[in-house]
Amino acid sequence: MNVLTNHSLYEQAILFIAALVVFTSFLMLAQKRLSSLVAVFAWQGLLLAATTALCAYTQQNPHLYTSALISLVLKGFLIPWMLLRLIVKFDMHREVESLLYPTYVMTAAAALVLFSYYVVLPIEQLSALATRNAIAVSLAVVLLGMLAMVSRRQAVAHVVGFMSIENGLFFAAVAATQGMPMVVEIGIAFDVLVAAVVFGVFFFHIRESIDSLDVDRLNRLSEVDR
Amino acid sequence: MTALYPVLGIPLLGMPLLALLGSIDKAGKVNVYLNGAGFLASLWLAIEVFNNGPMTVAAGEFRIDAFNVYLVVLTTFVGLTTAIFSAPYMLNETRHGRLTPNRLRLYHTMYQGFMLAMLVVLTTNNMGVLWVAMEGATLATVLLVSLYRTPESVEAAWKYFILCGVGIAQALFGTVLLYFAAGQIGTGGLGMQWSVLFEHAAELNPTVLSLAFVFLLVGYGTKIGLVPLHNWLPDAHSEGPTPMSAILSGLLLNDALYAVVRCKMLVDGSTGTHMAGYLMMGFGLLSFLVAALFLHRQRDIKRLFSYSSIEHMGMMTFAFGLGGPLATFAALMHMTMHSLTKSAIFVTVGHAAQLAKTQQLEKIRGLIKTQPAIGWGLLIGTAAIAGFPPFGVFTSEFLVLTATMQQFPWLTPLLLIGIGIAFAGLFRYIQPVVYGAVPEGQHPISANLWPVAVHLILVLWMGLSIPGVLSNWFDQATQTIAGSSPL
Amino acid sequence: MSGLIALVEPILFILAAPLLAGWTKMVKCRLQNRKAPSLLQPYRELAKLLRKQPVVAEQASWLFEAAPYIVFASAVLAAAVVPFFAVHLPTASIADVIALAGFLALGRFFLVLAGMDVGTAFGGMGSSREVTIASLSEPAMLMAIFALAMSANTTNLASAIDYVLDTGVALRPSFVFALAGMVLVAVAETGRVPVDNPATHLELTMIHEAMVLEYSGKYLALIEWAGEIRLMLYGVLIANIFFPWGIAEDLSLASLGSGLAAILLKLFGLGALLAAAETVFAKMRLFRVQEFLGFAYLLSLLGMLSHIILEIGQ
Amino acid sequence: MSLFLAYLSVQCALLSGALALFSEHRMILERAANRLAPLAGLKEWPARSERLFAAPVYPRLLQKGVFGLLALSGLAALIGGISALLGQGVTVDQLPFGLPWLHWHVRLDALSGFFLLIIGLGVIAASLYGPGYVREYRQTEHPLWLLGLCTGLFVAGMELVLLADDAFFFVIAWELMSVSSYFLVAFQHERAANRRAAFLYLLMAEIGAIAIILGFGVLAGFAHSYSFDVFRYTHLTAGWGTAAFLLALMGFGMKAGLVPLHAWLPEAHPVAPSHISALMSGVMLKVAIYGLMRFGFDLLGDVQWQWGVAVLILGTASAVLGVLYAFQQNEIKRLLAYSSIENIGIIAMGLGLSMIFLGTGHGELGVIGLLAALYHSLNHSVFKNLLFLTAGSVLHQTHEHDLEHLGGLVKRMPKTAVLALIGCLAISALPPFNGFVSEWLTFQAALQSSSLESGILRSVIPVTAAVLAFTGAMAAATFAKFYGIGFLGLPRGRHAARAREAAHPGMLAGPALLAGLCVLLGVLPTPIIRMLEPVSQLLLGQTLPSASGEGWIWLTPGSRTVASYSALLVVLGLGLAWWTARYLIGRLAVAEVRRSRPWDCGFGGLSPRTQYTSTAFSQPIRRIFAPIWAVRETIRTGGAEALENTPVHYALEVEDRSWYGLYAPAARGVEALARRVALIQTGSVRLYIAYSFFTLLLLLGVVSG
Repeated sequence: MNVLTNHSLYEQAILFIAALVVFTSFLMLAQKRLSSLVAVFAWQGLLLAATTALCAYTQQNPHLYTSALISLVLKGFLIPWMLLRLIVKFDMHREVESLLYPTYVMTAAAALVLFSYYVVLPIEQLSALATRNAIAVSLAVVLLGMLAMVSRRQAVAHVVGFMSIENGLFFAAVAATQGMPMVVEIGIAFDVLVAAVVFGVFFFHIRESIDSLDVDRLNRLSEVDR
Repeated sequence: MTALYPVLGIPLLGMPLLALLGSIDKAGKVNVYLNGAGFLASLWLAIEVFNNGPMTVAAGEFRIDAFNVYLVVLTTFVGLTTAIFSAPYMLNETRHGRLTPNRLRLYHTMYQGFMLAMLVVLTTNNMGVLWVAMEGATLATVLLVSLYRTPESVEAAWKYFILCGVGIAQALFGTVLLYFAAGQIGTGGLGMQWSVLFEHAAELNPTVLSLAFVFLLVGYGTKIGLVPLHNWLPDAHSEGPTPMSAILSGLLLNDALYAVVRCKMLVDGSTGTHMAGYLMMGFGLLSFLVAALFLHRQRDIKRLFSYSSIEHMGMMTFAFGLGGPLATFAALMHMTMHSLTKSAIFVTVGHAAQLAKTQQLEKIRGLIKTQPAIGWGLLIGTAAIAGFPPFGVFTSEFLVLTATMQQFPWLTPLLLIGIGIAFAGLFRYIQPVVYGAVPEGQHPISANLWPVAVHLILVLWMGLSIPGVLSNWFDQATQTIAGSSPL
Repeated sequence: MSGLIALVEPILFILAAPLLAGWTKMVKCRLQNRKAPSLLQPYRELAKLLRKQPVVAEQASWLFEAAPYIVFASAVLAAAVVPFFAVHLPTASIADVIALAGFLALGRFFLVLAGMDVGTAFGGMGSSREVTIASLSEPAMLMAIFALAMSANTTNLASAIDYVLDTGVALRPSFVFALAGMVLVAVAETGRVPVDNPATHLELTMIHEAMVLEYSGKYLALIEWAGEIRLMLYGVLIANIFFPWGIAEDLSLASLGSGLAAILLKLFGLGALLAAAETVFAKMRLFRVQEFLGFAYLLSLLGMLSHIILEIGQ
Repeated sequence: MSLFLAYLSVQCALLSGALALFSEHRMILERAANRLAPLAGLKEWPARSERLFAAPVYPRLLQKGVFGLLALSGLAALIGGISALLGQGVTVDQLPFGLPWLHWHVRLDALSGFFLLIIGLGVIAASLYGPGYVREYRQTEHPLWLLGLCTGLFVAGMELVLLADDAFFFVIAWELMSVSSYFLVAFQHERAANRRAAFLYLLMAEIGAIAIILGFGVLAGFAHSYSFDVFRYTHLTAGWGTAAFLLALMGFGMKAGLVPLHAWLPEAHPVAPSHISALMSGVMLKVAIYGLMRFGFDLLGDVQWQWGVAVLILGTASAVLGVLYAFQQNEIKRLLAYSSIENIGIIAMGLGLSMIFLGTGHGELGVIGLLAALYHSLNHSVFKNLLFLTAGSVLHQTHEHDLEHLGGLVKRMPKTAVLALIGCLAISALPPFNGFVSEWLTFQAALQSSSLESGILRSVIPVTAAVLAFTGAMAAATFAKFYGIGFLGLPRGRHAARAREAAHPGMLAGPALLAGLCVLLGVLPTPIIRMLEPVSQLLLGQTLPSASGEGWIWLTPGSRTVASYSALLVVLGLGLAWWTARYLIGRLAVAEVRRSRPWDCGFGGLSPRTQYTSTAFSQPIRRIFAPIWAVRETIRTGGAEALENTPVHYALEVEDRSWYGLYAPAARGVEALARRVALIQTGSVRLYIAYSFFTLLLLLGVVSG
């Protein structure tokens, strides 16, 4: 049975964008330059906003428009802009981070996507919504975000990974459940904003204390005999 | 008009107030008064609930029952006593030049912010709001961890932030899944409300809920400090200012566990299996044993006690996972006892570190000779937390043990070995700290030990005999969670 | 009548004790081709000591002067509860054989303390060696007694002797082993060659004599006498437990008389054997004594085990 | 009535502790009084209180009150215990403490009554002795309030253990006893050795308590209740019963100091203040024995003979190793502590025999073993208290705890010396003192093994009896050394030479009371045995009528033909012989005693330094049984010249083998495990995220798999 034929154009669009979101996550894993990493992240935010808007349109759900707006402003522009500014300020925009075992990471990422699909499989049978595949996609984005954090050493990359996890969550909320109650969404958005600010503050602190943003050098608090 | 409004309103107003006043010398006092008012309000709330039973406020967005109201009282109480301790302590720190007035302002503001977040976590009926508030609590405390701006504290704060952030994100995924499951049965916008979910628990899809529980457990479990998600905890506890360690250990961990238990209730209702319980037992036991071993490798006094927190949280998680009225009762009691005792210990530890001018265990010596109140406070507190009767910690541990003995006899030796190892780990370090001769340059300081005395006396009292009101309360909470009563 | 016997028996016992010592010495001298002192020499020595002025070290405490009396009294008490020439000694039930060991231990305890009281090196050395030997010999002795007590199912001496008399002559392995063990213990406990030599005052070898080196006069007399009683006691024990035949089983004068004669005869025999053994063997080094006593313990243990393994099923 | 007295005793002990606390921190009391008095309507109180609190007699009154109340507590316990023993009834009660559905159950029966009596005796002696002993702490900075408070709690804890009738309350009381005595052990915490001892003590108390809790847990698992009453009627399967018993044996054995669980005992007992050491050694160990009896005989029931064998073997090992170690000690209180292990071993032997007989269906023989164990518990508490108190006096007057520096005290402290001598005689199991009676009973129990069917048991038990004989002889040797080196001879040190009799009358009265009891219990065993009958009735369901069947002066456990002992006649006989000898010699020997210098082989120069030392005294045994100890002997000579007189330095360390065999490996194991586990805390935040990541993946896999 062809899945696509059963869906309306909009739904096909949503699924297409979902695929793009996963793709951006893959891209993030592969970016060596911080500035292009942030750019990819911004693209992910824009795609997210687009999905939300599409959902709002298909389901005639006005409050999803608000969510779309929030994510557009926050994820698409504000946070990437803040991060870029910091990168420039710290003079890291030209820095190239050597990735650890890029092939393995990519293979693992592919496996994670499969794994998410496998985990979500029992749920797939439940949902009548066309967006049911969204759960698998968002889980994949979350896991890829974590993988990014595990595999990268730059604090900025960690923040981007963290934010991309949030994106995944947001995607799940929008696509699978037509958005959360408004109060929750605003709360989450607020938290993300504050978190971004706090991250910014921490960049300064970390740089002050270890003279770089390499998280592997944050290892004073260890209990292994040395 | 219910007492919930003042309970939440006071810290809400306290934040801007202290943001204005936070840097002055009297700010500590203001903080005490605010918390005192909050405590009185929470008592009022407790009486309301006690008289009228569970209640919902604000269109079902807040729900107070026996389970959370007692945690509310506990939270405001520990908040109050810690504030009493913190007022002179933080002033002392400022005088010694470890803090600037602006950071003091930040500290006081965030203290209220943290209290607000904690109280919202407890009282809200909305799983989403719960998540938001939990994240809020992280945000409020993360800057406090790095308050001293030492390289270690910055590192600790960063780890705290990243790990809890990632963890809590997973909890959000779990929450979304919950909402998704609720959407399947057509609860609409109310699908985030715990009471609605609980009511329809049996109809919710068990597969989705199991998946959701995994996310929620890993997410909130990070905040509880379950091994292997615990790594941030000792760092954050040891590097932040001591009052913060006291409330982190005494309150934040409890509230995260509270969230997990709420989720477990939903999952149990849906799946009808023990899956959630087994997961919690596994994590609990692992945390308990690993933390007990970690105790043997400590050099920092606050780190030592933060591992002890992990150990006790492990035991509570284990007990909640065990389920059944006896274990649940025990876990509830253990939550209370651990909060009271551990925050009392952190208070004494803070004083001890202040008078020895270091947190290193090897350098703090002869506390009893230097300042008997602090030395004895620490020693008795340690004895209490190590589970010596007649302190209440023993009572709850005993109940956990016997509940285990009845359901999983072969696990009891593990628990007991863990208790023994943990005990040895605590006392091998604390004993030389409190006993012995006074090293040079260690002088008494002005200290306010009333909070310690009050906490320990409460713990002792509850160990000897649980007051009727309290046991009723625990009993009601047990009925809410486990469905039957141990009485 | 029985009250009289209870009084007469111990008195006779005590009075006869130096005689056995004299006899042993006499036989030994003869065996070594020496001119023997009179049989009554021990009595003369006691009388001499009693008349002499005792010299007591100035740092000695009251215990030093009390100890000889306690040593003597405990020996006398031990003598009073051991059936000497009549089985049914009325005083015998005051104490069983374990209590008997206790009396001997009591005397030794005070002797050891007295040895340390003056604060000389000799005294301490003697005491130390004495307790060492005692701690090894006591279990061996009790083991031997237990072997017997378990067969007779009693620790009362009178009942045990009754039991042996009742069962008649039988070659019991347990008895043989126990007897051998008992003999070795008796040698050690009474301070005879090869464990100790009562006739030497050479510091490297002294045990018992080192302890009592400071004593003189009446105190020494009491201690010597107590020692003689102890020698006799072991003799009587061995004779009456393992070879009780001839002992007076009722209180008629005739049987009492024959009982007395029998026991004296047996004692003379044992004394001669002891003298012979002392002539044949040389004194051991102190640290060989453990082997000697270990052997005694082993024998007694074998006695008991053979009782359990070989005799109980029958 | 008896229960009331028991409560009274507990309350007095607690009050005494509270009073001690307040006597130091009078401010609290005064403030509280000033606050409360107006509330109670006493208007003119403040004025009055100032006068009262300013009075010079007031602080002294408080301090007197501490020990006065303690003595009252002891007296109440003594009388309560006796009346519980004689009353033969069982009193039960509930206290409104504890869990809402499980109040503290209280029960006083013959068994607890008997041990209450032991506590009472010990406490009375300690409270007579204490005031004089603690006086010197007043000059140092040691807080007396702590000592008084913890003593009160300690005594109360022990009494509550006896009264407890449910598992929960029992464990609370048990731990109260442990923790309060821990503070007493740590009382003089300046010395690192004391701290180490205290730590070890608390650690092992905790492990023991854990084992006990597990043991109760097994019972509770079957009974679905914590109440002892339910336990009594619950029947366990043989396997679980054995498991529970072994756990209890481990837990109680650890507290009682059975080898090899004894390591804490010789460390902890000596470092506490002496009257506390006396209570710990003399009384607390008996509470552990009580626990074992209560658990094994009463709660578990269905005694199996294999348990008895385990107890018997542990007891024998403790007895013989305890005494061998004791013999090698030079420190007086350490020596006494090791000797406690020996005596606990003897008690355990009696218990084990009793269990073997009971388990094989010879209940009437089991009674002998039980009586022996009970009687030895009483005796040991009396003479060990006595010895610790006299050792305390020596310590107090000389500040020397090393035998090598003592000596000559029989002249400097004559009264203490006499009391100590009685203690030494009693503990060496010499007739006619009390130690002999209980050992005699133990022997009698062992000799009954011929009525057993199993040949193995029949042969093993007499061997243990022979070991007991060895133990007795070694005990005599140990205490000959203790007394001979410590009290006799010439003073080996400055302090000993200047020692004086203790000034406080209580420091003689306490020991004197106990010494009197040593004699009394030794001379009149039969009435005491009669008194113990309710206990054996309670535990075994039968008594030993024949024990006193021949009248009160004869002790005949079986029948008169089997074994008999009459201590009273022994005393009379000894007295008669002594008197006669004295009289006759007084008639015969004419010469007066002459005092002179001792024989010095003609060389001269006898000095305290030429005396035999404690180390030398124990050398032959050390050499004979060398493998028992971890002996480190170092001899260092000064110069190399062969014919030069050079100082020789000799050092000897005799250490407990169990350290190297059991404790050190366990500690190392935990350390190594902790090191392994710590590898997860690397400090790398990426790794931490990876933990979270993989945990999530794993759980997801598990849940959906």
